[in-house]
Amino acid sequence: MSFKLMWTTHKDIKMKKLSVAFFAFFTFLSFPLMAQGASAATAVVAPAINTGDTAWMIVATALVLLMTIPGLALFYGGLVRRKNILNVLMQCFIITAVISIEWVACGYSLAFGSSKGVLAPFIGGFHWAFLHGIHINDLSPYFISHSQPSGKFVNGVPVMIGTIPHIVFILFQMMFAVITPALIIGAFAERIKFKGFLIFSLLWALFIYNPVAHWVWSSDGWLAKLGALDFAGGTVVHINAGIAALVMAIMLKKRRDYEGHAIPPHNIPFVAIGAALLWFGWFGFNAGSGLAADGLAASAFLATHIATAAAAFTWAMLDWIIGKKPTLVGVATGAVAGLVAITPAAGFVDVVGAMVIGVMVSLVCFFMVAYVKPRLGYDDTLDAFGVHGMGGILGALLTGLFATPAIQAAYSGAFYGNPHQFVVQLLAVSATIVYSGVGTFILFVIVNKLFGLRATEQQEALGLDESMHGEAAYTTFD
Amino acid sequence: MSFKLMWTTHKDIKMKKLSVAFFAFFTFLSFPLMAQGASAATAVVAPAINTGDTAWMIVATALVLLMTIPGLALFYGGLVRRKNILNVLMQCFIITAVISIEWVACGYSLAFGSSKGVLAPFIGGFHWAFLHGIHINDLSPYFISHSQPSGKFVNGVPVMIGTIPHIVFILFQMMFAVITPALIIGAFAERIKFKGFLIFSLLWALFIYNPVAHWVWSSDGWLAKLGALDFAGGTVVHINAGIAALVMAIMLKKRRDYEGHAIPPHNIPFVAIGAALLWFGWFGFNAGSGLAADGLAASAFLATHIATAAAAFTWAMLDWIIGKKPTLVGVATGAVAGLVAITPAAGFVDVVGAMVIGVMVSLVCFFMVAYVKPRLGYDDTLDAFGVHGMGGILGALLTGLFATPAIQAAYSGAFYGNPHQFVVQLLAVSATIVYSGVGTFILFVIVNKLFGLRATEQQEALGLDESMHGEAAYTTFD
Amino acid sequence: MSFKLMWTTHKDIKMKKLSVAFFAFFTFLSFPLMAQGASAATAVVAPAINTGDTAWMIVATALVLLMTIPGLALFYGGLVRRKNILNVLMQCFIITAVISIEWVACGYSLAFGSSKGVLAPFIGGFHWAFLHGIHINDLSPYFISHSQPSGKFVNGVPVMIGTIPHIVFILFQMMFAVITPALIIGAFAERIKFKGFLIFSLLWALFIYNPVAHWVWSSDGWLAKLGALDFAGGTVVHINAGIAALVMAIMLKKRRDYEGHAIPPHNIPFVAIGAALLWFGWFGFNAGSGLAADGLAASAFLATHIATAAAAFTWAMLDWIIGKKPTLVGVATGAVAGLVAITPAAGFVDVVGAMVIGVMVSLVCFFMVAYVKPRLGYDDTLDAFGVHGMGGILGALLTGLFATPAIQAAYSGAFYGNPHQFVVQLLAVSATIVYSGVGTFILFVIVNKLFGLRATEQQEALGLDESMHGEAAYTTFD
Amino acid sequence: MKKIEAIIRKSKFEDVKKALYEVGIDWFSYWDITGLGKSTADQVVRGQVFHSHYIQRHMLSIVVRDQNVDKTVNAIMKAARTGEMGDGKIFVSDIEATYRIRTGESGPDALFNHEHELEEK
Amino acid sequence: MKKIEAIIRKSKFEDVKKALYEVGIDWFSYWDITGLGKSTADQVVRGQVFHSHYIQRHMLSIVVRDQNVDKTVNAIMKAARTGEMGDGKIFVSDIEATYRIRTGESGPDALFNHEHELEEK
Amino acid sequence: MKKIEAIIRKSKFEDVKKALYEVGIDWFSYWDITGLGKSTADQVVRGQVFHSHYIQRHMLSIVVRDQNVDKTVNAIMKAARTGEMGDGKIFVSDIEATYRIRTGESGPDALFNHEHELEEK
Ligand SMILES: Nc1ncnc2c1ncn2[C@@H]1O[C@H](COP(=O)(O)OP(=O)(O)O)[C@@H](O)[C@H]1O
Ligand SMILES: Nc1ncnc2c1ncn2[C@@H]1O[C@H](COP(=O)(O)OP(=O)(O)O)[C@@H](O)[C@H]1O
Ligand SMILES: Nc1ncnc2c1ncn2[C@@H]1O[C@H](COP(=O)(O)OP(=O)(O)O)[C@@H](O)[C@H]1O
Repeated sequence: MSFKLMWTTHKDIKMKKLSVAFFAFFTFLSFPLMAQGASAATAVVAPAINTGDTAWMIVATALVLLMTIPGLALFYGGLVRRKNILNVLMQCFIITAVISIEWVACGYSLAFGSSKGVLAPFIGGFHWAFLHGIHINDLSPYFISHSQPSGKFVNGVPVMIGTIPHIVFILFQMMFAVITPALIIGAFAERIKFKGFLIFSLLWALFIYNPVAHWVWSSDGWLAKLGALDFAGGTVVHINAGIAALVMAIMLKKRRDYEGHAIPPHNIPFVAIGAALLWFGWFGFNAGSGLAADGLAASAFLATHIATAAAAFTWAMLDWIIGKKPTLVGVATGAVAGLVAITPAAGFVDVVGAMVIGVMVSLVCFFMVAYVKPRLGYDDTLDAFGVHGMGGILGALLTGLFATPAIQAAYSGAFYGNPHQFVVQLLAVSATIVYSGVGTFILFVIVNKLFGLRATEQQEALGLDESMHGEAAYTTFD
Repeated sequence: MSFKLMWTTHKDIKMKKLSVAFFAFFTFLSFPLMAQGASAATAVVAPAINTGDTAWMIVATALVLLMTIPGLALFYGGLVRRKNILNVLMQCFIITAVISIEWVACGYSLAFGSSKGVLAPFIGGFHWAFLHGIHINDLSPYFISHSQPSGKFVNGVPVMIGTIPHIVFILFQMMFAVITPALIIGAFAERIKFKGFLIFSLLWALFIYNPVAHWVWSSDGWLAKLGALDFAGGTVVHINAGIAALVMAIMLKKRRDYEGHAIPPHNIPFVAIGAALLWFGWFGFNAGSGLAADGLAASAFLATHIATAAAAFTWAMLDWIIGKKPTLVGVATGAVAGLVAITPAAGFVDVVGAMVIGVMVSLVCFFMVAYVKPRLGYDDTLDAFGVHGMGGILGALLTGLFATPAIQAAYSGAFYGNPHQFVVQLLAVSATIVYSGVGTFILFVIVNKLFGLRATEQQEALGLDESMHGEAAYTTFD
Repeated sequence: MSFKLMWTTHKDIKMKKLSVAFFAFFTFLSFPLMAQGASAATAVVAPAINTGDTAWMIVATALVLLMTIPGLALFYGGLVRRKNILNVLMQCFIITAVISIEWVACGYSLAFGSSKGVLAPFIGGFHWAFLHGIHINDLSPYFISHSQPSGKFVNGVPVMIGTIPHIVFILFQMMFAVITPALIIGAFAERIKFKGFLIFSLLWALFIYNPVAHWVWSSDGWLAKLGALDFAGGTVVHINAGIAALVMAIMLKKRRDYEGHAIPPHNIPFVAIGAALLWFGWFGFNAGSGLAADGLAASAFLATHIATAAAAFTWAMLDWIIGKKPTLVGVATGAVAGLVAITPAAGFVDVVGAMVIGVMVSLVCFFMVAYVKPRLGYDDTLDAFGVHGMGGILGALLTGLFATPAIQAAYSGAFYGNPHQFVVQLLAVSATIVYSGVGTFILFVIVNKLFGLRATEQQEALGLDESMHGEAAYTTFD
Repeated sequence: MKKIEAIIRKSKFEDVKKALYEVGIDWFSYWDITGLGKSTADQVVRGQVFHSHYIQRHMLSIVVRDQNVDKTVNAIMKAARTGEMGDGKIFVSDIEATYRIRTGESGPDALFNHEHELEEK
Repeated sequence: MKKIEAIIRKSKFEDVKKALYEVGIDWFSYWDITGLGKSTADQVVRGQVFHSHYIQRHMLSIVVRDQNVDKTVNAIMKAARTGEMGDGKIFVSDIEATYRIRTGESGPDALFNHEHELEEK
Repeated sequence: MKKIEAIIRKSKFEDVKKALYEVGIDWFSYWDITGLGKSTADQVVRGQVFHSHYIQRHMLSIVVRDQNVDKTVNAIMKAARTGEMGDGKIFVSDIEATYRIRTGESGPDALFNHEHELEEK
């Protein structure tokens, strides 16, 4: 789904779109319901910030940051060995710093801005570089369920605009751009050089994340135009990062002491704290993706929570039946898998759809992680591909089945009479897999050549904390 | 207090109540003050979501989840021994998963739905099972301080409705249903079988939590009709869980190596993180219980914070005077006791009332935990009864004394000229104690018979992490 | 900047100010833009709570609490040795409890209330002691960007009032009063007596924090009247605490085993969690300081995040170049330094200004901590002065350079044609340094005389956890 | 005097403790060690079974007078046994001198409290 | 029987482990220790270089039959060496008796698995 | 060569460290152990006093040449003493061989740095 609701539903109305403003008959009609008692239809009022929507979106933005640091950082950090936890935490922190700057420098403009000519469906331009021309009281040109007339008209049709400040939208999206490369860390943990990692991540954000975000979420994006649904980033975030993870895991080769055996997590309470903070923060991620504090946010929250609960429970049962005992690492992994899978679907499915997605993702990911990975023998340290990649793919496809018009009237999946949607989803998934896979491969080769990516045997044995950062996570004295 | 404000204040007005919609003269009058500049009184407007209230309630809901995982999980997990922490964390996670599903499946309907005939005051029906018939844009039929005309009239009287989506109310209440059985974990930590625990918790939620929630918070509930005040769950959550904890502690018998001696917490920083997150999340719990972002929420926030501060400080002083040194575990325990005691009172008392409640609860709980428990000799591992049970009882009774009309005009306690309220509180407390006590006892016997609840000597000595989950919290290598 | 926007911008309009209500032509004009579609200008409406602003400010308040516990507590606690972590956590908790009570007892009244005569610019009175006379539905007399006519007129000019409950403003400011003395802990960690610490902190809050807050943020304050800009507490919080930290570090003398060598942090993952929670919570601190959910909040959020990212990255580079390897402690320290420096500037600078401030603060603080401190030889255990003091001073001064009218039209710095602002900032900084320095010195002498502040050699060697609290953070058995 | 070092399962620690108290061993020290060997213990992480070479054990260290060696060894042996692989080992070595720091006493006397010993008799 | 105690760098642990397996040492125990000395290791905290007297090391403890002492010592020595200060030490002392808890076997027999030993031959 | 193992209070660690440096002990190793005995230490949790049998101690391990045993023992004894129950114990045992991993040196030579020793003289 594009963040611009309109054109996907009114593809038939041929009209020249402004790059980031929208014609909105339909939204217009639902406006009185949304605006808080405003008598909007009768008088011309200047478009105004909706403080409720803004309050929620500011918080949602902060929540998505919390997902990366310390959420994901602890989830991953607890799973590695004691000698490597700081390296993982450090990677999460430095990505947060660097990608945030990249985002205001050019990332936002490339992903959500517009360009001219043949490039338009594939990448934005640089007009918003360093947020040039974006003012403090500008309203967000992007919106989903809640908008207002901007006061401008095109061909006599009122142009709609969002209800939150443009800056809030930029910040909210920034946190997505931050967490995506952070997810890949799981694949190469315990064996990557820090310098190479840093350069790789920055290039990946620039050349892989920004275009894919443009395809799916910009009004000009080609996948958006095709009608691909991705409520909160199943394709852009999870498949994208998951496939990159797989490529990195294979290219970097196994850890030297991997020998086909997993290594037990060094601090499972940290894994649990991380998973809980991911769960908590994900409400910002998913329920925030409607860009408003309304029924759609509530529905996305519900779908997110129920899918996660179902996935966590299912994984525990699989552990119990197949692995003999239900494990905390299993429940935490299941919860994360559930969160991943419901991400593209959160704003489209009802509670039953969410439950089914939750159960299915744990079945699939458990199978991937417990059976497929060991057979294939690649070393995806913390199952970034197994959980995020597979979970994202599954979620994106199931969105094409379970999307119900009861949630957003304009969107239906195959089970609600629109099999075409499933085909579109399949196409979006495939395009992302190919682009992310090939792009990551190329970046790997270049960065590996120029800077080196694989830690030396000595560095790996000593632990990356000591060898890359000169620090030890825990002292044993005093 | 019922979440439906009206009928308790207008008991004299005989009118047929719709199960979940309300006549609201009084609210109607205060409406212009609440609605954000809406000219509601003059024109007929469709009832609309208030985005500000919704924004706050979405966040509050997430905050209450955070209380259970990782808040309570860490608070309890840090207090047990190293060999049992994962078991405690696991119990919190699996309860979150299972009770969330139970809640949409039938729990919400049983607790907040309505049934017919003699059962109506005691339990709801199944009409909302799997949230049947609840639509994405439905407004919450429950409200406290902030409502609006629904557009419907009964006998010429406008029916009022809440300002947030119904789904948000369901989610907010779900998190209460999750944390309540999680609180009981403190009583039987370090010695329960995981399977029995899981089945017990589910049955307890179904047969104990749901009815008591219905009694106190549903518009049909018999305690609500009596006028029992419970702003955020002193009775429903804390007394209910606290009494169940006592019964479980006694029935399960002592840990085999308990021998009358407490066991020092294995990770006090985790206890502190847990306590801090409980404090933080409790603002959602208490200030969210007014279901709006208004003065009542602010007042409940203030009362909550001040009672907690007073209780934490008081416990530190008791530790200092009686135990020789002020301890961090003591301050954390005091803070939690303060949070518990202010829960039923948060929306009814002023800052002085809150302070007194905070001081008193630490005096009472310290006495319970330090003197009574050792004398009586039951093994309430983490003082779930001593803190939550006793704190809840004290808070519920003090609400009957300190409730002041300065906060909500309709409610006064004995110190403000309404001694009747204290009697009602006493009745509500007693009813909950009896029901929870007897019900928990019966569930214990059944589950113990069918599935077994007590861990074996070998399992207990080895630690439940290893014996129940096959995991070790911390590795000592690498 | 005073929280009362008006008089600083309209100093020329001679009018008798009510102590805490405001004339607001300018705000009045912008009102339709703010009020959510309300047709405010035409009809006389009672001033109403804006639920969106209130929702955001309730959350922001909770976020600022989270900064102290567990944010700062973990950040500091992870940096000390294993034998002292509980002491640090305990200090943070007890300060939270005690200062919260002090704040409702008299602190708020002293800081934000008004007094008569010559004292008026320096300290408030006791009229709001125990929140006397403040009602649940009162609106905040303080506001920044978002206000409404209060319905009262003075000389025919409408008096403006805020859009959130007064209680929310009190609570929000309470959390600032709590964290400020908590910051000082970093300077004397590992060697202070608990009793002396507690008394010192309370006196410091009373006699140092309250007046300085009054100077800068009260409408009567002399620095506010001079036009000093401090958006979220660079002067009041960070310089104030930082200078007190320096004085305490010098007066308390070095730790006995300091010998010019730093001591490695005992739990760096805790440092990282703490830093991440500070980052997260600081959005409440800074973006909340506009007291509304609007474009200014968004802009402050953006400036905060970008400055922090730039500072974290810069510190990592300095570590890499000068210290050979980029460290996690360095990145965390840089992030905190960035957060400190942007605090006074957050609501005045654009994204480029924020970036420059972030880079500069890491350069300055790194230099302080790595070169100046070892040379001078005082033992500021956790660099409370080096990071908060220096960062605060730098931020306050740079605000005088980088404040741009593009953010708030009324405020410009030297780089935008208003060199006078820099002089004012210099004055505010100097005044705070002198007052805090001298005041802290006097308090130190008194408390040290009467109660003793320095731990004995035996207590220090044993660790303060054991000697002050009788607890050990982690058990090594079971 | 002899030093008895025993490597035991964590799960048998409580039993061993009791057994030692019963034969009159008042004090002993222990710490966590990791045993590493070619044999493995199974562990399941995320459904994937893996064989860990690392096994967590307790190391007990007790210094006793010569006449107490046998009963101490026997007590441990009996209490720590499960009969399955991995029960651990006991090593006995010689201690040439012992000092009690508190009093400066040396030799076997440093190993027990006179008062205590007498009481027990 | 002899007890071989070796203090080694953490970074050489994997190498030592491999070396021990190669010379047929099936089992050993280790734990974390802190070495403390006048010499120092540099550490950087917040840009400030400081010299730590505390160094983290692994203590390995292996009890072997007399005939295996030399090859074990040699194996460790070779694998743990970097040539720089701080490589650590190996100490050999006498063990008077050894018991296998599982079976109650005592003496050198307690130290190896017969089945295993035979296989290897 | 002798191995000196001392079990001391954590609170006396700094004093012992200083005392050892003073008598010329350059290097030693230590780790955390738990002492477990019939005697107890009081601890207060949530106002409830309980008696813990578990006591946290440091184990110091120092291998010295024979001529240094006495001064080392004396240094520890003096520095670690508080005079109250629980001051700990010192055990001395024989070490048959010592190797310095860095150089492969063996025997008493492995225990000190020649350069260093000379300097001190
Ligand atoms: N020769 C040895 N030296 C040091 N530690 C040993 C030795 N043999 C066994 N251990 C320790 O004892 C533990 C259990 O011994 P194990 O040999 O598994 O018992 P079993 O003889 O019943 O198989 C191992 O984990 C290891 O730590
Ligand atoms: N005499 C000793 N007794 C106990 N431990 C020692 C002794 N000498 C060295 N160690 C331990 O060995 C570790 C490394 O030994 P070191 O002397 O640094 O090697 P090198 O001889 O190569 O300089 C030290 O950290 C310390 O823990
Ligand atoms: N025989 C022993 N073997 C091993 N450790 C011992 C022995 N006796 C004492 N310890 C250790 O020494 C510590 C303190 O010794 P303790 O006997 O309490 O000193 P004191 O003789 O002054 O009472 C104990 O915690 C225990 O760990």
